[in-house]
Amino acid sequence: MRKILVGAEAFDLGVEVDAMRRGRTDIGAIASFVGLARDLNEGSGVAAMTLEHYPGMTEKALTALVGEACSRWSLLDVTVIHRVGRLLPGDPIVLVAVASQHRGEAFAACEFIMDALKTRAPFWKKEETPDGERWVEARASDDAAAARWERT
Amino acid sequence: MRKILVGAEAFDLGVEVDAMRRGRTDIGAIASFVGLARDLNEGSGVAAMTLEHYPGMTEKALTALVGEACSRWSLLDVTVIHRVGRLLPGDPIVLVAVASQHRGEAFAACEFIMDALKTRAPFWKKEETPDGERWVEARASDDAAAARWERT
Amino acid sequence: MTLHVLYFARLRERFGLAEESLDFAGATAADLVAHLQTRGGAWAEELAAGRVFRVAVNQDIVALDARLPDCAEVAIFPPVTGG
Amino acid sequence: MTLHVLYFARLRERFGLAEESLDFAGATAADLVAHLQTRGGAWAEELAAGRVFRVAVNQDIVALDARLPDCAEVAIFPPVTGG
Repeated sequence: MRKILVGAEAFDLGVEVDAMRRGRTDIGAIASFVGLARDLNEGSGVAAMTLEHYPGMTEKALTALVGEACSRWSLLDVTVIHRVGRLLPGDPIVLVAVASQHRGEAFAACEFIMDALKTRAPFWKKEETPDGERWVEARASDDAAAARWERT
Repeated sequence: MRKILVGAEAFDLGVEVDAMRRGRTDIGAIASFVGLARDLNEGSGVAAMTLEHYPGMTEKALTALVGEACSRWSLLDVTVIHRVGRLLPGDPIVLVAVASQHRGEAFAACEFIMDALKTRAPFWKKEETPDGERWVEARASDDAAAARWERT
Repeated sequence: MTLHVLYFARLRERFGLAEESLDFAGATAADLVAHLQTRGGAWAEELAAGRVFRVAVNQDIVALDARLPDCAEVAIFPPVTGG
Repeated sequence: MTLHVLYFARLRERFGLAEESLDFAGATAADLVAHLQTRGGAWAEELAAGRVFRVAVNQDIVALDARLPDCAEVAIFPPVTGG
Protein backbone atom coordinates (compact mmCIF):
# COMPACT_ATOMS: atom_id res chain seq x y z
CA MET A 1 0.00 0.00 0.00
CA ARG A 2 2.99 2.33 0.14
CA LYS A 3 3.20 4.90 -2.61
CA ILE A 4 6.47 6.70 -3.31
CA LEU A 5 6.65 9.08 -6.21
CA VAL A 6 9.33 11.50 -7.45
CA GLY A 7 8.57 13.66 -10.44
CA ALA A 8 7.86 17.08 -11.92
CA GLU A 9 4.07 16.80 -11.78
CA ALA A 10 1.95 18.70 -9.26
CA PHE A 11 0.12 16.63 -6.66
CA ASP A 12 -3.21 17.06 -4.91
CA LEU A 13 -3.36 16.41 -1.17
CA GLY A 14 -7.11 15.77 -1.23
CA VAL A 15 -6.81 13.19 -4.00
CA GLU A 16 -3.95 11.37 -2.27
CA VAL A 17 -5.65 11.22 1.12
CA ASP A 18 -8.97 10.17 -0.41
CA ALA A 19 -7.17 7.36 -2.25
CA MET A 20 -5.79 6.15 1.09
CA ARG A 21 -9.11 5.95 2.84
CA ARG A 22 -11.38 4.94 -0.04
CA GLY A 23 -13.18 1.66 0.61
CA ARG A 24 -11.58 1.22 4.03
CA THR A 25 -13.16 1.39 7.46
CA ASP A 26 -10.15 0.46 9.59
CA ILE A 27 -8.29 3.79 9.43
CA GLY A 28 -8.80 6.06 12.42
CA ALA A 29 -6.19 8.72 11.68
CA ILE A 30 -4.46 10.28 8.69
CA ALA A 31 -1.68 12.75 9.42
CA SER A 32 -0.34 14.59 6.43
CA PHE A 33 2.19 17.23 5.58
CA VAL A 34 2.71 19.50 2.59
CA GLY A 35 5.91 21.50 2.17
CA LEU A 36 5.64 24.55 -0.07
CA ALA A 37 8.07 26.85 -1.86
CA ARG A 38 8.25 30.19 -0.04
CA ASP A 39 9.02 33.60 -1.55
CA LEU A 40 11.55 34.33 1.17
CA ASN A 41 14.47 32.31 2.54
CA GLU A 42 17.46 33.36 4.63
CA GLY A 43 16.40 36.98 4.25
CA SER A 44 16.32 37.08 0.44
CA GLY A 45 13.40 37.14 -1.96
CA VAL A 46 13.10 33.92 -3.93
CA ALA A 47 11.55 34.22 -7.40
CA ALA A 48 11.73 30.49 -8.14
CA MET A 49 13.63 27.37 -7.15
CA THR A 50 14.87 24.32 -8.99
CA LEU A 51 14.98 20.93 -7.32
CA GLU A 52 17.65 18.52 -8.47
CA HIS A 53 17.78 14.91 -7.32
CA TYR A 54 19.73 11.68 -7.78
CA PRO A 55 17.42 9.41 -9.79
CA GLY A 56 17.50 5.89 -8.42
CA MET A 57 19.03 6.74 -5.07
CA THR A 58 16.12 9.08 -4.32
CA GLU A 59 13.55 6.29 -4.61
CA LYS A 60 15.85 3.92 -2.70
CA ALA A 61 16.35 6.40 0.14
CA LEU A 62 12.63 7.21 0.37
CA THR A 63 11.71 3.52 0.33
CA ALA A 64 14.21 2.87 3.12
CA LEU A 65 12.94 5.61 5.36
CA VAL A 66 9.28 4.70 4.78
CA GLY A 67 10.19 1.10 5.61
CA GLU A 68 11.84 2.30 8.80
CA ALA A 69 8.67 4.21 9.72
CA CYS A 70 6.56 1.09 9.08
CA SER A 71 8.79 -0.97 11.34
CA ARG A 72 8.65 1.59 14.15
CA TRP A 73 4.95 2.36 14.12
CA SER A 74 1.81 0.41 13.29
CA LEU A 75 0.83 2.02 9.98
CA LEU A 76 -1.93 1.18 7.52
CA ASP A 77 -0.68 3.20 4.54
CA VAL A 78 1.99 5.72 3.60
CA THR A 79 2.27 8.07 0.63
CA VAL A 80 5.35 10.17 -0.13
CA ILE A 81 5.49 12.44 -3.18
CA HIS A 82 8.40 14.78 -3.89
CA ARG A 83 8.57 17.12 -6.85
CA VAL A 84 11.67 17.99 -8.83
CA GLY A 85 12.37 20.66 -11.44
CA ARG A 86 11.52 24.35 -11.35
CA LEU A 87 8.92 25.52 -8.82
CA LEU A 88 7.45 28.91 -8.01
CA PRO A 89 6.65 30.39 -4.57
CA GLY A 90 3.42 28.85 -3.32
CA ASP A 91 3.97 25.61 -5.24
CA PRO A 92 3.76 22.41 -3.18
CA ILE A 93 7.12 20.58 -3.08
CA VAL A 94 6.58 17.52 -0.93
CA LEU A 95 3.68 15.54 0.47
CA VAL A 96 3.77 12.91 3.21
CA ALA A 97 0.55 11.22 4.34
CA VAL A 98 0.36 8.44 6.91
CA ALA A 99 -2.70 6.38 7.82
CA SER A 100 -2.94 4.50 11.10
CA GLN A 101 -5.54 3.28 13.56
CA HIS A 102 -4.55 5.93 16.10
CA ARG A 103 -3.42 9.52 15.81
CA GLY A 104 -0.24 9.31 17.88
CA GLU A 105 1.37 6.87 15.49
CA ALA A 106 0.19 8.73 12.39
CA PHE A 107 1.63 12.03 13.66
CA ALA A 108 4.93 10.51 14.77
CA ALA A 109 5.50 8.58 11.55
CA CYS A 110 4.58 11.55 9.37
CA GLU A 111 6.98 13.88 11.17
CA PHE A 112 9.70 11.22 11.27
CA ILE A 113 9.45 10.70 7.50
CA MET A 114 9.70 14.44 6.84
CA ASP A 115 12.67 14.86 9.19
CA ALA A 116 14.45 11.83 7.73
CA LEU A 117 13.73 12.92 4.16
CA LYS A 118 15.32 16.31 4.87
CA THR A 119 18.65 14.74 5.75
CA ARG A 120 18.70 11.38 3.93
CA ALA A 121 16.98 11.81 0.55
CA PRO A 122 19.21 13.22 -2.22
CA PHE A 123 17.42 16.40 -3.23
CA TRP A 124 19.07 19.79 -3.66
CA LYS A 125 17.40 23.19 -3.95
CA LYS A 126 18.72 26.06 -6.00
CA GLU A 127 17.04 29.41 -5.52
CA GLU A 128 16.70 32.34 -7.89
CA THR A 129 17.20 35.52 -5.86
CA PRO A 130 17.74 39.19 -6.78
CA ASP A 131 21.48 38.51 -6.27
CA GLY A 132 21.47 35.58 -8.67
CA GLU A 133 21.20 31.85 -8.23
CA ARG A 134 22.32 30.14 -5.06
CA TRP A 135 22.30 26.58 -3.78
CA VAL A 136 20.44 26.23 -0.50
CA GLU A 137 22.78 25.23 2.31
CA ALA A 138 21.90 22.33 4.60
CA ARG A 139 20.55 23.54 7.93
CA ALA A 140 21.79 22.44 11.32
CA SER A 141 18.17 22.53 12.51
CA ASP A 142 17.33 19.76 10.03
CA ASP A 143 20.13 17.60 11.42
CA ALA A 144 18.84 18.28 14.92
CA ALA A 145 15.28 17.40 13.89
CA ALA A 146 16.43 14.11 12.35
CA ALA A 147 18.61 13.28 15.36
CA ARG A 148 15.57 13.43 17.64
CA TRP A 149 14.40 10.14 16.13
CA GLU A 150 17.65 8.24 16.70
CA ARG A 151 17.21 5.35 19.07
CA THR A 152 19.84 4.53 21.59
CA MET B 1 -7.53 33.67 9.20
CA ARG B 2 -8.66 31.04 11.70
CA LYS B 3 -11.61 28.92 10.64
CA ILE B 4 -13.54 26.92 13.22
CA LEU B 5 -16.59 24.98 12.11
CA VAL B 6 -18.89 22.52 13.87
CA GLY B 7 -21.67 20.90 11.89
CA ALA B 8 -23.19 17.86 10.23
CA GLU B 9 -21.75 18.51 6.78
CA ALA B 10 -18.90 16.49 5.30
CA PHE B 11 -15.62 18.33 4.72
CA ASP B 12 -12.91 18.00 2.09
CA LEU B 13 -9.28 18.09 3.24
CA GLY B 14 -8.01 19.13 -0.20
CA VAL B 15 -10.44 22.06 -0.42
CA GLU B 16 -9.59 23.25 3.09
CA VAL B 17 -5.82 23.09 2.60
CA ASP B 18 -6.03 24.70 -0.85
CA ALA B 19 -8.07 27.54 0.68
CA MET B 20 -5.27 28.10 3.22
CA ARG B 21 -2.51 28.39 0.70
CA ARG B 22 -4.34 30.07 -2.19
CA GLY B 23 -2.77 33.37 -3.17
CA ARG B 24 -0.05 33.11 -0.51
CA THR B 25 3.66 32.60 -0.95
CA ASP B 26 4.76 32.87 2.68
CA ILE B 27 3.62 29.43 3.87
CA GLY B 28 6.35 26.80 4.00
CA ALA B 29 4.52 24.02 5.80
CA ILE B 30 0.97 22.75 6.26
CA ALA B 31 0.46 19.91 8.72
CA SER B 32 -2.98 18.41 8.76
CA PHE B 33 -4.92 15.67 10.44
CA VAL B 34 -8.13 13.84 9.65
CA GLY B 35 -9.80 11.58 12.21
CA LEU B 36 -12.13 8.95 10.81
CA ALA B 37 -14.86 6.71 12.17
CA ARG B 38 -13.60 3.12 12.41
CA ASP B 39 -15.61 -0.07 12.15
CA LEU B 40 -13.99 -1.46 15.29
CA ASN B 41 -13.48 0.02 18.76
CA GLU B 42 -12.63 -1.65 22.06
CA GLY B 43 -13.02 -5.03 20.39
CA SER B 44 -16.56 -4.55 19.09
CA GLY B 45 -17.84 -3.96 15.59
CA VAL B 46 -19.24 -0.47 15.17
CA ALA B 47 -22.01 -0.06 12.58
CA ALA B 48 -22.37 3.68 13.08
CA MET B 49 -21.75 6.41 15.63
CA THR B 50 -23.54 9.55 16.65
CA LEU B 51 -21.66 12.62 17.80
CA GLU B 52 -23.37 14.88 20.30
CA HIS B 53 -21.96 18.24 21.32
CA TYR B 54 -22.70 21.28 23.48
CA PRO B 55 -23.56 24.05 21.02
CA GLY B 56 -21.94 27.29 22.05
CA MET B 57 -19.41 25.80 24.41
CA THR B 58 -17.98 23.70 21.58
CA GLU B 59 -17.08 26.74 19.51
CA LYS B 60 -15.83 28.55 22.62
CA ALA B 61 -13.58 25.64 23.61
CA LEU B 62 -12.21 25.20 20.08
CA THR B 63 -11.55 28.93 19.76
CA ALA B 64 -9.71 28.90 23.08
CA LEU B 65 -7.45 26.00 22.19
CA VAL B 66 -6.69 27.36 18.71
CA GLY B 67 -5.84 30.67 20.37
CA GLU B 68 -3.53 28.85 22.75
CA ALA B 69 -1.81 27.17 19.78
CA CYS B 70 -1.39 30.55 18.07
CA SER B 71 0.22 32.01 21.18
CA ARG B 72 2.62 29.08 21.56
CA TRP B 73 3.76 28.73 17.95
CA SER B 74 4.21 31.11 15.05
CA LEU B 75 1.29 30.11 12.84
CA LEU B 76 -0.01 31.59 9.60
CA ASP B 77 -3.42 29.92 9.52
CA VAL B 78 -5.47 27.30 11.36
CA THR B 79 -8.60 25.41 10.33
CA VAL B 80 -10.57 23.14 12.66
CA ILE B 81 -13.72 21.34 11.49
CA HIS B 82 -15.60 18.84 13.63
CA ARG B 83 -18.66 16.97 12.50
CA VAL B 84 -21.67 16.09 14.67
CA GLY B 85 -24.61 13.78 14.07
CA ARG B 86 -24.63 10.23 12.76
CA LEU B 87 -21.52 8.97 10.96
CA LEU B 88 -20.63 5.67 9.34
CA PRO B 89 -17.31 3.79 9.45
CA GLY B 90 -14.90 5.46 7.05
CA ASP B 91 -16.52 8.87 7.44
CA PRO B 92 -14.19 11.73 8.38
CA ILE B 93 -15.02 13.15 11.83
CA VAL B 94 -12.51 15.89 12.47
CA LEU B 95 -10.03 17.95 10.48
CA VAL B 96 -7.20 20.10 11.83
CA ALA B 97 -4.90 21.94 9.43
CA VAL B 98 -2.11 24.30 10.47
CA ALA B 99 -0.02 26.51 8.21
CA SER B 100 3.33 27.90 9.29
CA GLN B 101 6.63 29.01 7.84
CA HIS B 102 8.39 25.92 9.17
CA ARG B 103 7.36 22.31 9.59
CA GLY B 104 8.28 21.86 13.25
CA GLU B 105 5.75 24.46 14.37
CA ALA B 106 3.05 23.21 12.00
CA PHE B 107 3.41 19.62 13.26
CA ALA B 108 3.51 20.60 16.93
CA ALA B 109 0.51 22.92 16.73
CA CYS B 110 -1.56 20.42 14.73
CA GLU B 111 -0.92 17.62 17.20
CA PHE B 112 -1.45 19.93 20.18
CA ILE B 113 -4.84 21.03 18.84
CA MET B 114 -5.94 17.43 18.30
CA ASP B 115 -4.77 16.35 21.76
CA ALA B 116 -6.41 19.36 23.42
CA LEU B 117 -9.63 18.88 21.45
CA LYS B 118 -9.87 15.29 22.65
CA THR B 119 -9.98 16.35 26.30
CA ARG B 120 -11.34 19.91 26.26
CA ALA B 121 -13.99 20.19 23.54
CA PRO B 122 -17.48 18.99 24.54
CA PHE B 123 -18.16 16.21 22.05
CA TRP B 124 -19.47 12.77 22.96
CA LYS B 125 -19.58 9.66 20.81
CA LYS B 126 -22.24 7.00 20.96
CA GLU B 127 -21.56 3.80 19.04
CA GLU B 128 -24.00 1.31 17.53
CA THR B 129 -22.58 -2.18 18.14
CA PRO B 130 -24.03 -5.69 17.82
CA ASP B 131 -24.72 -5.51 21.58
CA GLY B 132 -26.67 -2.27 21.26
CA GLU B 133 -25.76 1.37 21.69
CA ARG B 134 -22.98 2.46 24.01
CA TRP B 135 -21.40 5.75 24.94
CA VAL B 136 -17.67 5.81 24.29
CA GLU B 137 -15.71 6.13 27.53
CA ALA B 138 -12.95 8.72 27.87
CA ARG B 139 -9.52 7.17 27.47
CA ALA B 140 -6.63 7.62 29.86
CA SER B 141 -4.31 7.74 26.83
CA ASP B 142 -6.07 10.91 25.67
CA ASP B 143 -5.49 12.54 29.06
CA ALA B 144 -1.84 11.49 28.86
CA ALA B 145 -1.51 12.88 25.33
CA ALA B 146 -3.00 16.21 26.41
CA ALA B 147 -0.81 16.34 29.53
CA ARG B 148 2.34 16.18 27.38
CA TRP B 149 1.67 19.76 26.30
CA GLU B 150 1.33 21.21 29.79
CA ARG B 151 3.99 23.74 30.55
CA THR B 152 5.58 23.92 33.92
CA MET C 1 -30.56 32.27 42.46
CA THR C 2 -31.89 31.03 39.17
CA LEU C 3 -29.77 28.60 37.13
CA HIS C 4 -30.19 27.16 33.69
CA VAL C 5 -28.88 23.60 33.87
CA LEU C 6 -27.98 21.42 30.88
CA TYR C 7 -27.22 17.68 30.73
CA PHE C 8 -25.40 15.93 27.90
CA ALA C 9 -24.71 12.48 26.48
CA ARG C 10 -25.07 9.57 28.91
CA LEU C 11 -26.23 11.88 31.74
CA ARG C 12 -28.92 13.42 29.55
CA GLU C 13 -30.16 9.94 28.69
CA ARG C 14 -30.07 8.58 32.24
CA PHE C 15 -31.76 11.68 33.72
CA GLY C 16 -34.27 11.75 30.87
CA LEU C 17 -33.73 15.49 30.79
CA ALA C 18 -31.73 17.79 28.50
CA GLU C 19 -32.20 21.06 30.37
CA GLU C 20 -34.12 22.71 33.17
CA SER C 21 -34.39 25.99 35.05
CA LEU C 22 -33.74 25.74 38.76
CA ASP C 23 -34.28 28.00 41.74
CA PHE C 24 -31.28 27.20 43.84
CA ALA C 25 -30.18 28.28 47.30
CA GLY C 26 -26.60 26.99 47.32
CA ALA C 27 -23.40 28.76 46.36
CA THR C 28 -21.08 26.37 44.51
CA ALA C 29 -21.12 23.72 41.80
CA ALA C 30 -20.66 21.12 44.55
CA ASP C 31 -23.80 22.44 46.29
CA LEU C 32 -25.75 22.05 43.04
CA VAL C 33 -24.48 18.49 42.57
CA ALA C 34 -25.47 17.63 46.16
CA HIS C 35 -28.91 19.12 45.56
CA LEU C 36 -29.41 17.06 42.38
CA GLN C 37 -28.29 13.88 44.16
CA THR C 38 -31.22 14.24 46.56
CA ARG C 39 -33.53 13.46 43.63
CA GLY C 40 -32.40 9.83 44.02
CA GLY C 41 -32.42 7.18 41.26
CA ALA C 42 -30.12 7.92 38.33
CA TRP C 43 -29.33 11.34 39.85
CA ALA C 44 -27.95 9.84 43.04
CA GLU C 45 -26.14 7.16 41.10
CA GLU C 46 -24.48 9.20 38.36
CA LEU C 47 -23.48 12.10 40.62
CA ALA C 48 -22.26 9.95 43.52
CA ALA C 49 -18.83 10.58 44.98
CA GLY C 50 -16.26 8.71 42.89
CA ARG C 51 -18.23 8.98 39.64
CA VAL C 52 -16.44 10.99 36.99
CA PHE C 53 -18.33 13.90 35.45
CA ARG C 54 -17.58 17.44 34.43
CA VAL C 55 -19.25 20.73 35.31
CA ALA C 56 -19.13 23.81 33.08
CA VAL C 57 -20.30 27.24 34.19
CA ASN C 58 -21.14 29.65 31.41
CA GLN C 59 -19.41 27.24 29.03
CA ASP C 60 -16.10 26.96 30.85
CA ILE C 61 -15.19 23.77 32.69
CA VAL C 62 -14.82 24.51 36.41
CA ALA C 63 -13.82 22.70 39.57
CA LEU C 64 -16.57 21.63 41.96
CA ASP C 65 -15.75 24.39 44.41
CA ALA C 66 -16.45 27.08 41.78
CA ARG C 67 -19.06 29.64 42.87
CA LEU C 68 -22.14 29.92 40.66
CA PRO C 69 -23.12 33.41 39.49
CA ASP C 70 -26.83 34.21 39.37
CA CYS C 71 -28.44 33.26 36.06
CA ALA C 72 -25.50 31.01 35.24
CA GLU C 73 -25.70 28.39 32.51
CA VAL C 74 -24.46 25.25 34.25
CA ALA C 75 -23.77 22.05 32.29
CA ILE C 76 -23.10 18.61 33.74
CA PHE C 77 -21.71 15.94 31.42
CA PRO C 78 -19.41 12.89 31.16
CA PRO C 79 -15.73 13.30 30.20
CA VAL C 80 -15.59 14.32 26.54
CA THR C 81 -14.85 11.83 23.77
CA GLY C 82 -14.74 13.81 20.54
CA GLY C 83 -12.25 13.86 17.70
CA MET D 1 38.96 -1.11 -10.77
CA THR D 2 36.44 0.76 -12.83
CA LEU D 3 34.09 3.20 -11.14
CA HIS D 4 31.16 5.18 -12.42
CA VAL D 5 31.27 8.51 -10.61
CA LEU D 6 28.40 11.00 -10.38
CA TYR D 7 28.38 14.61 -9.17
CA PHE D 8 25.32 16.57 -8.10
CA ALA D 9 24.13 20.09 -7.40
CA ARG D 10 26.86 22.62 -6.52
CA LEU D 11 29.64 20.09 -7.05
CA ARG D 12 28.33 19.18 -10.51
CA GLU D 13 28.30 22.85 -11.43
CA ARG D 14 31.71 23.63 -9.99
CA PHE D 15 33.36 20.58 -11.58
CA GLY D 16 31.54 21.18 -14.86
CA LEU D 17 30.87 17.45 -14.92
CA ALA D 18 27.79 15.34 -14.12
CA GLU D 19 29.39 11.90 -14.45
CA GLU D 20 32.46 10.05 -15.60
CA SER D 21 33.97 6.57 -15.75
CA LEU D 22 37.25 6.19 -13.91
CA ASP D 23 39.97 3.59 -13.82
CA PHE D 24 41.02 3.75 -10.23
CA ALA D 25 43.79 2.05 -8.27
CA GLY D 26 42.75 2.93 -4.69
CA ALA D 27 40.59 0.99 -2.25
CA THR D 28 38.33 3.36 -0.31
CA ALA D 29 36.08 6.39 -0.82
CA ALA D 30 38.78 8.48 0.85
CA ASP D 31 41.32 7.26 -1.74
CA LEU D 32 38.96 8.33 -4.53
CA VAL D 33 38.48 11.76 -2.98
CA ALA D 34 42.28 12.17 -2.62
CA HIS D 35 42.70 11.17 -6.26
CA LEU D 36 40.10 13.71 -7.43
CA GLN D 37 41.73 16.47 -5.34
CA THR D 38 44.93 16.08 -7.39
CA ARG D 39 43.04 17.52 -10.35
CA GLY D 40 43.40 20.92 -8.66
CA GLY D 41 41.10 23.93 -9.12
CA ALA D 42 37.50 23.38 -8.02
CA TRP D 43 38.34 19.72 -7.30
CA ALA D 44 41.01 20.57 -4.77
CA GLU D 45 38.87 23.30 -3.28
CA GLU D 46 35.52 21.52 -2.91
CA LEU D 47 37.01 18.24 -1.70
CA ALA D 48 39.54 19.78 0.69
CA ALA D 49 39.69 18.56 4.27
CA GLY D 50 37.07 20.44 6.30
CA ARG D 51 34.67 20.87 3.37
CA VAL D 52 31.37 19.11 3.92
CA PHE D 53 30.26 16.68 1.22
CA ARG D 54 28.64 13.27 1.08
CA VAL D 55 29.70 10.08 -0.69
CA ALA D 56 27.25 7.40 -1.76
CA VAL D 57 28.32 3.97 -3.00
CA ASN D 58 25.72 2.11 -5.02
CA GLN D 59 23.17 4.64 -3.82
CA ASP D 60 23.82 4.30 -0.10
CA ILE D 61 25.56 7.06 1.81
CA VAL D 62 28.85 5.76 3.25
CA ALA D 63 31.67 6.95 5.47
CA LEU D 64 34.94 7.94 3.80
CA ASP D 65 36.67 4.77 4.93
CA ALA D 66 34.17 2.60 3.04
CA ARG D 67 35.77 0.19 0.56
CA LEU D 68 34.72 0.58 -3.07
CA PRO D 69 33.55 -2.57 -4.87
CA ASP D 70 34.58 -2.95 -8.51
CA CYS D 71 32.14 -1.35 -10.95
CA ALA D 72 30.63 0.67 -8.09
CA GLU D 73 28.44 3.66 -8.78
CA VAL D 74 29.96 6.37 -6.59
CA ALA D 75 28.24 9.73 -6.10
CA ILE D 76 29.73 12.82 -4.49
CA PHE D 77 27.38 15.63 -3.52
CA PRO D 78 26.71 18.41 -1.02
CA PRO D 79 24.54 17.78 2.06
CA VAL D 80 20.98 17.31 0.88
CA THR D 81 18.40 20.10 1.06
CA GLY D 82 15.11 18.62 -0.16
CA GLY D 83 11.62 18.76 1.27
